[in-house]
Amino acid sequence: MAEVKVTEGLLDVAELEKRVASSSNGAICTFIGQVRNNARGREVAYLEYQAYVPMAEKVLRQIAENAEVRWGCEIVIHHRTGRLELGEASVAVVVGSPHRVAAFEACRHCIDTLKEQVPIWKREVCPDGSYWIEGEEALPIEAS
Amino acid sequence: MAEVKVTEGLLDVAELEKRVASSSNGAICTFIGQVRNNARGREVAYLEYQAYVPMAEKVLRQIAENAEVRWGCEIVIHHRTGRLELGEASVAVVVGSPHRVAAFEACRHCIDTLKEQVPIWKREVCPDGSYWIEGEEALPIEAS
Amino acid sequence: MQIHLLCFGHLTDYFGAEPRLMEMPDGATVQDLVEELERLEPRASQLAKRCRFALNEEYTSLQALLTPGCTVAALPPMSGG
Amino acid sequence: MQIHLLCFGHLTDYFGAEPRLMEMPDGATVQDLVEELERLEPRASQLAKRCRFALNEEYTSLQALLTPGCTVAALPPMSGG
Repeated sequence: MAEVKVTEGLLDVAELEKRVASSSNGAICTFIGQVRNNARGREVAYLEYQAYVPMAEKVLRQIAENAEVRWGCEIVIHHRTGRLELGEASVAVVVGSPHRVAAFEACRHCIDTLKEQVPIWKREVCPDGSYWIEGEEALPIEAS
Repeated sequence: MAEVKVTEGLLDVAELEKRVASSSNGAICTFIGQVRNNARGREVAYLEYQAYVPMAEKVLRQIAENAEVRWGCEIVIHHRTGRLELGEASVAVVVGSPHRVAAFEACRHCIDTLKEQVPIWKREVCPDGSYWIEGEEALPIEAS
Repeated sequence: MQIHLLCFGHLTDYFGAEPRLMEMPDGATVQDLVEELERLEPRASQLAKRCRFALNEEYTSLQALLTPGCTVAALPPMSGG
Repeated sequence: MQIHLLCFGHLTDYFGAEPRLMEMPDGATVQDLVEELERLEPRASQLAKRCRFALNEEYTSLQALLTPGCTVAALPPMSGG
């Protein structure tokens, strides 16, 4: 049932919410990550997301399907790649469930696990240069 | 900053999400409650929500403003009244924050507190009659 | 004095959904109003135990004094969301 | 045998973002490939400590055996979301 996708296209969150809005789901919990104008005290101009697409979709599917079974819910996760401007959504995790606690817990579990396990990387492009973000670290980009 | 409303009109969640999508908010957490086709083992035809509107808006505002200060976020809460068909959204709690944990916690706190403290009541109209829902109880409607 | 009473949820089956004018003696409290309502409608005898009350749109205690023209609302367990 | 190497994040600064063919001896493990990469590029000396590795799109251990035509990906700490 889970639907996952890594895509260059814009995310249409309202459309994703409709996919889990069956009439037996009383609760929908959505998490949207979007591009901030600053990070680690540095001004950000835009982001570039890089993904190992086939593996990212495989891991996303495992995360979503495990959570669907564990919390009894329906899950859609879309993540963007490529260049993202300020304010654009980079990720949407949408969970529909008969019960609200399950919806919150599954949604939070999915986004937390995604950040740790899904092979996607962010490059922050700032006025003073650009930086690969790896976990909590920002590595300035070196000319190769 | 908090925006709250008790309204007869349909909820446009995507529009509400835009209101907290400032470019310093990296995280948006949304909870949508929608009308289920069953409750307590009983088939549901539609719902009627009744609100003590001025007090409901006052209490909603207190809940949202307190959460904004506690979690450092921006909050919009809209709740519908009147007749709601299956699958329609009854409530939307939308939280924008620089940080995801704050967004999740504030959103969950608001919906939990709303259910306890905001003077709104649900009447379930079922094929076999209609029932006032009061907390966990369903009271069959008596002719007066 | 006259006060306004508002009822919600299943109480509207007994007292109606419209605001209702009640005549109460000077110095009466929310508690006195509740007892009056329980007298009027035996099926509402659990009123004080089941409900919270609001005075002029703020949660109040049963000991609060009524004032001329005030609005008291009887609020059964809520079910918004 | 030949295997395919994929690099991500800051490693693309050293090894490029395109898949790269590597010649490895029969019986080589992921660990052997990592050591070869660390030799090729001293700035990548922390590779084994910093990265996880995938073999044919599944997380793998350093002890896993390479097979002809397999794809190994070097995955620095991730930052999706």
